[in-house]
Amino acid sequence: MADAVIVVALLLVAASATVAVATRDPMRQALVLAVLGVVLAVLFTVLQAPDVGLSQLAVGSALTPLLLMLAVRKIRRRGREKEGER
Amino acid sequence: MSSVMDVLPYLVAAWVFLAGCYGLATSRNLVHAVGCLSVCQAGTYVLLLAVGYRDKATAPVFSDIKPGSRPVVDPVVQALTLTDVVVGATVTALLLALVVQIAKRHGTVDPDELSELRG
Amino acid sequence: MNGWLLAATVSLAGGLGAALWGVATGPLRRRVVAQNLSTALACPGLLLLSQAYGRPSYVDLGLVLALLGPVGTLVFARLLADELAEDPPRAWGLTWTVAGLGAAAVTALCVATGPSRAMVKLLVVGALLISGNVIASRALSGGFRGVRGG
Amino acid sequence: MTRRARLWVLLTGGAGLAVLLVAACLRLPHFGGDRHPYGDRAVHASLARRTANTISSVNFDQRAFDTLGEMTILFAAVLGCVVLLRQTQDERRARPEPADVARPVRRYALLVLPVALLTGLYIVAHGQLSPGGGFQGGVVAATALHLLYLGADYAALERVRPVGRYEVGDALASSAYVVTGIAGLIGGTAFLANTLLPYGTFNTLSSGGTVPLLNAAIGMEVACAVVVLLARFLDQAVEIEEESGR
Repeated sequence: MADAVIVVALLLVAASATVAVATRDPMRQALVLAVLGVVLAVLFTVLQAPDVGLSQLAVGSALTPLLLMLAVRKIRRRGREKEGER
Repeated sequence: MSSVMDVLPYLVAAWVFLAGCYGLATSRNLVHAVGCLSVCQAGTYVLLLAVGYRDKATAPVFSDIKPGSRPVVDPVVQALTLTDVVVGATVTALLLALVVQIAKRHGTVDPDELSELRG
Repeated sequence: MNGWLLAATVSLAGGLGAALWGVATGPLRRRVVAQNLSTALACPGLLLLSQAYGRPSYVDLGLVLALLGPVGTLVFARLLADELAEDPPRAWGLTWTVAGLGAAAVTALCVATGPSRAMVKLLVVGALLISGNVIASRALSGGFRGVRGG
Repeated sequence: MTRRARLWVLLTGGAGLAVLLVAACLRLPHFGGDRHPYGDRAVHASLARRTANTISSVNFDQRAFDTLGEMTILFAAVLGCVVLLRQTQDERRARPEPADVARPVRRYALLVLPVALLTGLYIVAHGQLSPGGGFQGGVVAATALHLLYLGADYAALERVRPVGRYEVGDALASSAYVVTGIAGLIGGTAFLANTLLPYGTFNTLSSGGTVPLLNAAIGMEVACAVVVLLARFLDQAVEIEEESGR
């Protein structure tokens, strides 16, 4: 029974990692990475590593998406300004 | 069942790592490439924690159980992973800062266009 | 057979599987709702796991997820406000269903723990989780309408 | 090289790597095995020094020097971001328009902000007892501060966040870690050796010798580092614009 939950978490991680790579638009990829962070935290919990799970939750749920989205926004805004000049 | 379970976590770690590498190499957008790199990192975390796992054991944290009352998993790999999760996030931030700088200097974040610029 | 572990496995497999499907396909409005629901479903799962393993200290994970999960959704709601304003997500039925599931899980856990400090902590996590996800849903469906370029 | 040729090279190399990885996986000790010599010794050492959270003991006592290295990477990464994302001469700052956030969202952000800050501090303070520690708690506390940006606007965040002080805090916390290490050197044995302070009573806040001190130093360092990082990114994304007419 303990193995079943580990298998479920492992398969979820494999699937979400594949989806994260296959999503080519950075904004949508940031959404998938946020879900991947939560799934990884669940995997770490079932592997009996709550400290690592806590670390992953703290970083993956808000910090990484915020950094990615801010970088995308900066690049987009720059692109728009240049478009406006033309 | 049990023979599959013996190696499944390692195979998942390898799959996650290779998927990240594939995305990194075929990416057309540097921000996407940075995201793929963090997927690669996730593969290494899975591998490390899988190596340290022990069947029917619990976390080596004794704030709510008595020491010695239950078997515990390996704390060394957990300590390695835990610091790397946070440090990895700041390294991701450094890479994103580089991408922003590239966008400013060259006006594009497509690696193919960048190599054409260089000639 | 550990019933708590079974409940956690089923809820994580079904809930996170569905959330992953939602975030992988479809228009942007569906993806942000799926991201919000992934935290709302994973948090009760983590609390159930804590009970299944007999480790009250694992509740801290649920606490952090209940606090930061909605913050992550607010990030997307704010920085995607322009895109979402054209096609706002409407998923109140789903939001309240998931909130109900979370409330049911927290209630069951509270009954199992009995009145103690641990129960107070569980109730705090439950309150943060449900309010956080309802507010995040509200933010997605036009909470940042007045935000342009900021 | 064309894209197509490059893809073939990638797939060949990837297939080779995959074969090697699978072969290695099959020869690894089986998942869930009972033999963890390092782990068993680390747990034993941690209990001898009365640190309830073995992972904290490994991080801040048995492998404290390794954590110093990790901290240096963190510090260098933040320094790199600050240098890369500074305001250049051809850029100017534009005030963002004040944001009009829906009232329930604003109220939620202002209510949860202190709760999240407190949770961050709790996770740092209990690092040597229950799951948590400086790395996790620091990130939670720093993220909590940015609820002000999400729930109100950037100007509100800037009022409570003098970036200069956080930069000083980052440096101070790093040096506090090194100073604790040197104190170990002077006070008796070796750099970062946990021999200075009494180990205290098992499972209380003051147990573990220097573990809580190093833990707190890392917590402050991580929190300050994340605040400084996000400040640079927010400046770039929200305020700094390039001079038009270039």
